[in-house]
Amino acid sequence: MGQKKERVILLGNLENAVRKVGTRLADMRPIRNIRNWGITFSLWPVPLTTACCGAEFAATMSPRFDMERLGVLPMASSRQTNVLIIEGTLTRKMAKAVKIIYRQMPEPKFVIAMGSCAADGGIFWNSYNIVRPKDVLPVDVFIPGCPPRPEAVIRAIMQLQDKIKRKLKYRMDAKERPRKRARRQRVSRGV
Amino acid sequence: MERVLRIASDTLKSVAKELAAEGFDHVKSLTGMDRPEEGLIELVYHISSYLNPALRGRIVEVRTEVDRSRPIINSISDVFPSCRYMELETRDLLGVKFEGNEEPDPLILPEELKNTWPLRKDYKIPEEGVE
Amino acid sequence: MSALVAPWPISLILEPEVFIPLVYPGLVVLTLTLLGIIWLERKLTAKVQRRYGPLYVARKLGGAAQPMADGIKFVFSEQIIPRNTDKLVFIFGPLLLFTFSILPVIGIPLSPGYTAIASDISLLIVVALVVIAPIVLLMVAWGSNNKFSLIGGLRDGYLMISYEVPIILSILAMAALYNSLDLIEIAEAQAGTWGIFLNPLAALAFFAAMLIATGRFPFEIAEAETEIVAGWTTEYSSALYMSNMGTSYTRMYVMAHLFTLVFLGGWNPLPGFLPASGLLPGLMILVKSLAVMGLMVLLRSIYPRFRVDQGVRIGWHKLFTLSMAAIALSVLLVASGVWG
Amino acid sequence: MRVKELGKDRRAETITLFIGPQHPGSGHLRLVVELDGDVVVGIRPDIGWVHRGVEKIAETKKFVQVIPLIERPSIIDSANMNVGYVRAVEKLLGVEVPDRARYIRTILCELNRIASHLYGIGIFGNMIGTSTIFMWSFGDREIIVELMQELTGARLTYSFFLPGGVKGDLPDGFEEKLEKGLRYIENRIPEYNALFIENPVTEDRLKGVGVIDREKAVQIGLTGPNLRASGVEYDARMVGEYGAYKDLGFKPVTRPEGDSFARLMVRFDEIDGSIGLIRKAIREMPQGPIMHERTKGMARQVLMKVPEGEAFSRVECGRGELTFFVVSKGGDKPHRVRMVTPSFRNLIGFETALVGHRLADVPTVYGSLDYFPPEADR
Repeated sequence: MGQKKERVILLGNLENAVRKVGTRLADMRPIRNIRNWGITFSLWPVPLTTACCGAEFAATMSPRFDMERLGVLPMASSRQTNVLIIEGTLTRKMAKAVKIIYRQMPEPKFVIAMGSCAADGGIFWNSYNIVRPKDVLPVDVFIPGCPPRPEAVIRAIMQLQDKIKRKLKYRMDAKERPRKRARRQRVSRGV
Repeated sequence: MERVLRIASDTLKSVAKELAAEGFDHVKSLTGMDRPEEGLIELVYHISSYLNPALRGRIVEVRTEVDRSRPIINSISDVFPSCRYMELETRDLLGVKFEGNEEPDPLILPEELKNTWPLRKDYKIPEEGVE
Repeated sequence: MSALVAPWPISLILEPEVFIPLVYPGLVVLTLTLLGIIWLERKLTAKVQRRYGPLYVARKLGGAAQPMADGIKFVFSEQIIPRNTDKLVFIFGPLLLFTFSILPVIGIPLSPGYTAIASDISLLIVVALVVIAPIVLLMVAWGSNNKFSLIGGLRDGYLMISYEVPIILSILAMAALYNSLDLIEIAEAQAGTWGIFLNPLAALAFFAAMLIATGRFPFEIAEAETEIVAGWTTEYSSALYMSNMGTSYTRMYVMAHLFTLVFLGGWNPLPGFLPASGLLPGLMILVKSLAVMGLMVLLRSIYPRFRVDQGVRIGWHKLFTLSMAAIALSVLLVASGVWG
Repeated sequence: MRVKELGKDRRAETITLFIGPQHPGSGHLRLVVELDGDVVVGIRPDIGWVHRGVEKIAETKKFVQVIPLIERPSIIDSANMNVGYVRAVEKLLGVEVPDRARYIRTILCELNRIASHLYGIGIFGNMIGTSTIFMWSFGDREIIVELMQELTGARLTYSFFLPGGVKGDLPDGFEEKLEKGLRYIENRIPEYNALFIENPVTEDRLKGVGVIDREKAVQIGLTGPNLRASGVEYDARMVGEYGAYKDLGFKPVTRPEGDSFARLMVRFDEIDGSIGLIRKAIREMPQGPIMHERTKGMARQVLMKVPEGEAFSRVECGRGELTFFVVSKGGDKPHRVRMVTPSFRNLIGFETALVGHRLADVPTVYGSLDYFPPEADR
């Protein structure tokens, strides 16, 4: 396989040009609105449970809270999803997996950090085996609570929808993702 | 805990076999306790029975000690397979080597913490409160 | 229609050779039906599960715009082509697959005389085109270079050999009954009694084989989520995934049409306000096919899924026997003179 | 139904599949599955994805502060985790729990067991592909969660039991609500029967899959419903070290088959059993104090110094037997807290149950063991 010449569908700069034109087009007014509307109501999370908040996340999918009302549908493979919900504590071992999963997801993608542990360690703040998600990923919305109630999860999703509607910059691929974004996150307060 | 057996670490296996012959069939818990001031790691096995109704309510506590600088002991996971993962966990967290029950990869610790033993008392983590 | 001379673009579109592949049962109605059926699937499942399902995306329509939003999301998301894949297969495979899965619609007539390919073996053409797609699917699964994809593709391959035989045998049973392989003649022959009442065994075998062929519950084996992630489509993202998803629903759409024509009387019985020729009898076909599709997607909320060995066993043990019995029943009906 | 002949020849080419940690059928666990064709010839669970060092952190907290901490590993079954730890501390303190408190503990523990079993059944349903069962059981679980919230004030993490008793008495009108909720759950069970248990596909998928026979189950030390599904009549509640089980005349449920179906049915039967226990506990509940005199009040709880000693306690959680071994050196912080959780003990069941089955049975057995990774990893 190593000897094989790589086949490229669009050659050389043509591919780059298409990407640029595509990005430009997708950011123009009517297209942008349609695009943002689509993404807003189609947030598909990755089936990744990092810790015990997954129990409340599952409850959010249950008939009483029914996340699917908002268009949230957990999907099988990370390639087909666009929201990564960190459900609780992120351990060292899991953080590596989370990084890989985040890279597998297609742009535009969003991260919700659920629970006190995902915000700043929570009850496990002095554990030897945890990392803060904000050090690993650019988090869009934090949900406080240990564990957060399902209503809080729904609120976070609505906040994320709000954020997408107002200021989503479109990127066609993940090559030059600004590191600064990690610092610009907003902490959601209160439920 | 009407029955506590304090034994030397090299007799562990024969004691386990005797207990198994008596009708005790599974290990409920394996606790490792670090005692740095004495240079020892104490291992406490809680062994009980599922099948024998007379022994159900009873738990035998088997206590043994290994040297902290050279913590090696015989595994009893061939007598009681139920303590296989407990031994591996104790190996990860306290650094006790169980001969006869060895796996190359750590069971529950990540790779980068492979040769640190968090449950030993000299492994400090931050505490709450003002210092 | 003869009194009114339509301008040429409209009359061109109304020609069966154009209308059938492009409008109905071709692309336009297919797309709309897919959007509808995905919404219906989610809504029906939600109903059984005592919740709302998609709602806020279009509140007044009960969330009917949900598949549209998902589609737009997919169009605007990044197309990932993993480094280790066979790029050519990875990109063109899904497109080829979609093409092959939509091809059989050209053989579907809308009324006597209104058909894109006037042939007296149109039934065979449709069935032959239906069974090409799984071969392309295997190719796509291989091209993804992912173990889960490969297992999914292989599962689909295994199932293919077990559902094709019952499909063809039960179709043969009906063909023997109607003494024809022409879909128009078959549909016309059901003006009195529908095929499903004449030979329920064949209908049952065909319906079950259809479930296996389209990967519906309880035979959602090739895409079994909790076992092999998304099966053969695990590595796909964005528009290509949408195409893959569309493929699986398109297969369902085509099979439902075939079922309607062979077992549910096609456009019969025609209500009085519809003309007996032209393209309008197609409405009846559409309504019936939608009902069949609705039933197929409803099964999602009722059944768990089978294992692959059980699926194959059902194909060979149960459905094969059932379809052979259906042939025997047909022969008996014809030979005894009860029918035909 | 095992395909043993195929599984023998290891020289044949095998595929190694990594299932998890991001996989719809894995949860926070990785199963390294070795496949020969479609048959599992080897499986190794790779755990530790949620290992947060509860035992170490417990050494830095006061005795009463440890309670919320040890609840976190099994958040869906926190009352039972709580009671295990509290029993150990009570043994160290040498306090006896007042009768009324014992009954309240029993009620909350059994409610939590129902919730935990419904959770497990839901996940199980999802694993074998019926999302309806997932939705139904999670929806019905909300009823129980709501009842527990009424009693304790929290949805999942109650911290309701303190050394020496319970935090509060039953609120006004709780009995009626409880009865209503229990009746609802009872009425729902036939619907589960119709859609799930008597579904022919379910039977085909579960019967004869993942069999662990009686001797093997004892040998590998399975626990909880999984053990009882193999025909072993053992339940930590039988021993009667905690709660009011001795007074209520508790009888464990067993099934002889030891396959996935039996494990599912034991859970359904235990829901029935728990409902009966709760009703009986409500009827027979005595009046009286709910907290021991020596540990009454916030100040006594927080400043509690526990005499030097060691205590071992065992309780029955939703997933099996939980043991605590608490060592105190006479201070206000525990010297060592050792918890061996039921999921950790059930972990060994994967290997026993799965080798020789097909890939599609991996989620089935996973779901039937009701394995909850955070609980195992702590």
